[in-house]
Amino acid sequence: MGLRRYTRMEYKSPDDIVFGKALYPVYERFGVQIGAGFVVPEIKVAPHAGTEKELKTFVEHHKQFTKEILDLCLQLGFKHIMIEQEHVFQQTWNKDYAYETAHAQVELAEKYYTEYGLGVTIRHTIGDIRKVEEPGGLREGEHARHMFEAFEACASAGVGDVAIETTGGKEILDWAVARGDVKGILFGIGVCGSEDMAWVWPQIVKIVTKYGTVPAGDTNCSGANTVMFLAGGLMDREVAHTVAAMARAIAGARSLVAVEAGALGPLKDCGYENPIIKAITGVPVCIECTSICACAHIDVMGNLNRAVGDVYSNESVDYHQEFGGSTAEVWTAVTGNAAALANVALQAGQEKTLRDLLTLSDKYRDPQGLILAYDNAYRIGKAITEYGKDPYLRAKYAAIEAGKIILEAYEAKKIALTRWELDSLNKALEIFNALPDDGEKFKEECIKEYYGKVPGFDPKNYGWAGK
Amino acid sequence: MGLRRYTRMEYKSPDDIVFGKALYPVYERFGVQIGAGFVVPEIKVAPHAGTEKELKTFVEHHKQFTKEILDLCLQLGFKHIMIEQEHVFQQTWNKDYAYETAHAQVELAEKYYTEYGLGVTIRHTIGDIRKVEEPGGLREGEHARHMFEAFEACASAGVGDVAIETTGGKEILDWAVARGDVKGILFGIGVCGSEDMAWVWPQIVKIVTKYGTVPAGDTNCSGANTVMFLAGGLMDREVAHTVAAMARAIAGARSLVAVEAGALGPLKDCGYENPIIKAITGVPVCIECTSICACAHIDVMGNLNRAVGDVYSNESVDYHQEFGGSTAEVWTAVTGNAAALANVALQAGQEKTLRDLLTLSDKYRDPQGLILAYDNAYRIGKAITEYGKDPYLRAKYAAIEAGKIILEAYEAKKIALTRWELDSLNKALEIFNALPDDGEKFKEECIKEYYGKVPGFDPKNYGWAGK
Amino acid sequence: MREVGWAMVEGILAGMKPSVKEERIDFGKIHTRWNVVEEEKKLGLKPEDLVKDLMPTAEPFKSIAEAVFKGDATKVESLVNEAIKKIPAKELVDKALAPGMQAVTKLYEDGIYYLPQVMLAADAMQAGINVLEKATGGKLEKKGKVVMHVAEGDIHDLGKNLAKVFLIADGWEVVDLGRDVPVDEVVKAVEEHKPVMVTGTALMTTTMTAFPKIAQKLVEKGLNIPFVCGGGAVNEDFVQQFPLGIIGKKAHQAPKYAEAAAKKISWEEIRRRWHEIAPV
Amino acid sequence: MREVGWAMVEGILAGMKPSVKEERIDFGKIHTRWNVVEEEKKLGLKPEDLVKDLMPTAEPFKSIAEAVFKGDATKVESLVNEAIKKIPAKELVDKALAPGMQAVTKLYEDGIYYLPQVMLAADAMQAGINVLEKATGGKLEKKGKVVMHVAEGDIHDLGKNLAKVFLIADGWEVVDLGRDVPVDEVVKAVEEHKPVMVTGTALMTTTMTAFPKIAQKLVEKGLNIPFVCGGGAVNEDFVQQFPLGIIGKKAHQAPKYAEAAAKKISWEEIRRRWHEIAPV
Ligand SMILES: [Zn+2]
Ligand SMILES: [Zn+2]
Ligand SMILES: [Zn+2]
Repeated sequence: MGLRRYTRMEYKSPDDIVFGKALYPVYERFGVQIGAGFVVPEIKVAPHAGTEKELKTFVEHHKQFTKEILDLCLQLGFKHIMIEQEHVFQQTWNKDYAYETAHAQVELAEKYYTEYGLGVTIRHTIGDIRKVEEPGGLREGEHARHMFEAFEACASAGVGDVAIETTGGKEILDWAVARGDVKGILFGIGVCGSEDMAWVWPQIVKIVTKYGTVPAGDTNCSGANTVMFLAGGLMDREVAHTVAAMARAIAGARSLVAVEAGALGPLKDCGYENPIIKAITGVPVCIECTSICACAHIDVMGNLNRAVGDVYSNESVDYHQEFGGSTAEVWTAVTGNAAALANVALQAGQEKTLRDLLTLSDKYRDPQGLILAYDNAYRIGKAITEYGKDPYLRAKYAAIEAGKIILEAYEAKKIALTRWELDSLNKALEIFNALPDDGEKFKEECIKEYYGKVPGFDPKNYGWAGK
Repeated sequence: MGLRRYTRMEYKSPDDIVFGKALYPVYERFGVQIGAGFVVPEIKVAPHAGTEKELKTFVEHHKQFTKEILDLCLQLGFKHIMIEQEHVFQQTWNKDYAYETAHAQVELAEKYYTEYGLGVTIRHTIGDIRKVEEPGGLREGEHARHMFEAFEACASAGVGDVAIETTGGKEILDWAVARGDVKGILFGIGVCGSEDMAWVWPQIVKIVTKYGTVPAGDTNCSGANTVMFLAGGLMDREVAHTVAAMARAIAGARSLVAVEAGALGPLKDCGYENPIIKAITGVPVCIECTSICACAHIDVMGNLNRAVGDVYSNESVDYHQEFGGSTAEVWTAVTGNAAALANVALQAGQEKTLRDLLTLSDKYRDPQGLILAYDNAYRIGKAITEYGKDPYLRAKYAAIEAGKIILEAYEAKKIALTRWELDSLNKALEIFNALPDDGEKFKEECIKEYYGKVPGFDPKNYGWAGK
Repeated sequence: MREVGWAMVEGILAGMKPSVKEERIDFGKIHTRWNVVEEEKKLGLKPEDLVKDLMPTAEPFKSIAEAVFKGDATKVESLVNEAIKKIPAKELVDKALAPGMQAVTKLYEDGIYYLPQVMLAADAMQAGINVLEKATGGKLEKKGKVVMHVAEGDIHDLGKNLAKVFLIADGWEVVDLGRDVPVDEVVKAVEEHKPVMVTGTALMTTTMTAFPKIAQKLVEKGLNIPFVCGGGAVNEDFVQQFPLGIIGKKAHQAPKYAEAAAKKISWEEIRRRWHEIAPV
Repeated sequence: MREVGWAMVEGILAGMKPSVKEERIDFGKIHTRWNVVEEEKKLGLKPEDLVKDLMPTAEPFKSIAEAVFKGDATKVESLVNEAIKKIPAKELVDKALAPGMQAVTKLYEDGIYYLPQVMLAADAMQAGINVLEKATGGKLEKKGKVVMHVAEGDIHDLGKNLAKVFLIADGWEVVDLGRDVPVDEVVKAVEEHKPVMVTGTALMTTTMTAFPKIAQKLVEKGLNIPFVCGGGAVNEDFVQQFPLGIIGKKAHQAPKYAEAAAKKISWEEIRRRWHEIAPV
């Protein structure tokens, strides 16, 4: 498959990992450096309902909020900005929607860069609109074709980078997470998800690099983020947060595949697995957490990911007006000021202190934060690289390592757990420890268990044609 | 007048001033300590349009978002919260609106405190609904009577503290700021504003202390905040930011009057003058800045006031829904996480490092931030206390000190200024330096200049009956 | 006074490089895991005791209901296979499968049980139903129909699928149109199946715009049934902008809405009183 | 290797207490004051040159216009006092006061002049108008009327007052109802004065709800004039929810809207094309 598997850590020590600095910085069009000693703020605006009806109003809407964002950067003295469009269905499905919106934004980026020197980069995140149930499935269906065409359209329009949130294994994950079935979670994210990425990503890299567009990354939105969303706050009763933490570790093993296929970063944000992948690869990452993305998602990880992020993102906000301005302006201001704090720390040589404070504000608030704290993320990274050549094994050992980290903290009385959280954790560890070390065997087992039972699951979608 | 004038600084060194710690902490009902080693998050929700039509729907609406806020605190593991209602007109005008909403919120606060131990305090900020143009004016008018009744209603309902944003001198300020007339700004905020507070505040303290409610503070919303709002971002051309900075220094001299009359803090947020008053008095303060209040107001001070704040506020947000939840939830999450970062720093003994990073992220971004940086705020405090007994003189020298601070930084090439900003600054300093040192003389001069010219200005409203 | 060398000073300085010592921090002063506090309050409660009144006492209903309650699909299957030989299918549903499921749902709604317990119980109940349908050679009587779909252009269907489980567990027949469903297809299905209500899920603002269109067409055809809308982008403000629209926040609300709809409570009243009819 | 004492070590340690050294920071890497960058681009421009075409060349118009341009009210007053002896009032307005004011407004809108310059020029122009009205014993002809108010329950009127200055400076007659104005009073004033447009300002969400009521009543009475709404709480989404509503973002837009209204451009069109008709 031509993937460069990671079998050792690029970072030699967890203490070397810090926001705004990556081992392999990325340079994008119009003066934006990522991971080169600065945190870059990122803003994502979801187009307001109705604007998508016609291409003209849709493009106008994109221009309007893009201009608002850039003007606000001037108003507040910001030096760089990343503007991301997460495609709505229409934008990926119709390549003219993709091209025209991207083109309009790229033109504005160039204008502000040329006239003022403001660093601006445009990211388009193509929608994974593929459907397991359509004829041809994930690989041969019409939606898959449109998806790749959208990558080409955006790259040819000159965007700085492209990203995606591939959905391989989603049908398994959805089924398993509601049932607390950790084996299904491992299979859905760690095996099906990784397999799908290994098919999708080399194609993306090939398409966009010929236009000079950076292939950025992939996040487990449909897996780890779904689990986190369902897990909710401390008082929710849908998914044990210990299990949610293990799902995220598994997602780290999965989303790594993008880098192995040639993605350069900044890695995409919403699955929260990036601290692990940055530790392994040294590639810059976009991150989000509640203090800067509450508009989209409120969680128990309020500040933590800011500790290692190179781009700070608001995840998504519906375009509308607030007292303070449009939501495009409000959330640019929020991420921009979070980035400013990080950048002062970098200039003052105090980045490690700030990193630790950001980390510790959530490290023991919840098991999910615990395993993402940079020192623990590093441990999970090590578990992954130890089995780096085998997507299944590395996902399994990532989960086990996450479990160990939580248990250690619990036993050291650093984190309190409910009985349910603890029982779920112990049960999961038991299950994981009993699994075979042979990936093929595990796959066979899972296909036998889930095929026919889980709606939409078909081994053919993952190239397992024999079934 | 029975005011305890400040003629020396309570803080002995600017370096002693830090977020979450005040020399004189305040304890409020239901387990909330302010300035006692913790930063407390604050949330303010503006009731959604239409809910005010009937008392019943209005109270229901308050209950609903208050419950959402408290539930979210449980979800995210927060330990304390301040919920503030800035009264809408109807709430101050009708004392049953004031009482019933306050009562409903106090009941919920008590419930969550009793059932879980969550620290909850309710603040009601009574609207200054007085009108200079009504019969009786600011002091004898019907609106003034209703205003004081609302204080009594809220205190009797058991709120933790009350606050207000008095509007004395607003008519002069509005007129002067649009014309860049710094003498008028000084007279409006520094003289009329202080005089009005000296009349209002002893009455507030008397009314609410008999119910055990804390008289908290007053901010120059109608003055310094108006100037800041009009001054806008870097590219705006309404008020030179150097002049806006001086207006804020003057507001420091003005809002101090509340403390002199017996306000205990946490001082009210939106005028941004609190770093100066905390330096002088050692009383805890509520603060806001763009990183946590962009919903209400976007400004060039993104993180700075967090350096010295004891309560972190979102200023105001219209109640509606976002992807992440209601705006009540979204902004509770934002201020709560900002507070969490501060509280980790306090526990780790790193509060001064974080304070400095927060400060430096905006200190040289704009003259307004520059003069509020805690070291400079301290200098302005010293100028104020040096002339502490004379509201006019202390306001004048506060402005001059602010001007000096900016000029020094400009000359040291630490801050860049446009010609307009520099010219406006130099012209203002010239004017201030030429003013008499006799307050009575200045007052006479201003009355002569503005009476008849500025709509609504009547010396009688400030007890200057002779005119 | 002891003398020290520069090497020692440098050692001290290295140790003094700005760093945060985790060990010195009292995290209890920064946050509280309130779920742990909450759980402690409930530690004395025994789930079985709390639902005793709901569970059957006579056999074979008792054993079947208990197997559903425990989410043991295999056991349910074998017990029902046995019982159907003597007892009518409807009676097995009403006296064994449904009560077992209801007990689990109640504990979930009371904040004692967790979602996986509900899902496994529902799976177990479904295993029983499958046996019965096979044995009787037809469909069992249901409370009524609900049409469900995910908006056109949207492929996220977890929310819909969870709600579907709750509906089926509560005895409703679900007509599942799947995801990425065009407006007219939804309208056609409602015309055809005459459900008590219809649901829609959308993650994106730009796909949820299908909902007002669906509502409009339903109203034009006189199909004034509640249209429960949920998913990431959908909020209360939005659903109140079109007729029939009702907010769906959590999957377990779905059967409550269906009950209300079946009782012919108007969509206007359900919208107004949703906090009461289907609390989250 | 030099030996050092503990006292010295302690001194070093004290200096090493975690602290941020401002002097070491390059703030140019953290932010840019873009207004300074912008100003540098325009440093070569001379304001007087940019408005040469607008300003009169013949006396006494030239001197009067220049005094308005400079915001010198005293000088305007004395020059107009002199000029009115020989020149009709209307001519002095059209050829001297108005051009001087227009020049300032243009420079402000082009991003060269600042608000105080506009306000002082407006004050100077007003001083001239006062002389003329006194001399002619009556009101000067205006372009038309605008009714202005601040919503009931709201006492913040700075925005309204700024817009009023721009309107007067542009030759409009303003009927200022003040602040805290009841709905019916606004409607009555519109009926009575027949303005080309009406404006409303509100800082609070709970006072801006008066605007749809006013709009409704105006429509009922057939008074279909633009209703420009502004102030802290008011946004575009809101004003589009009722007839007549148009967003007012900045004070200097007011005369542009009045011009459009006087040209009988419908409120619907002004709403749709506001970016173009009255750019901010
Ligand atoms: Zn996502
Ligand atoms: Zn205010
Ligand atoms: Zn919003």
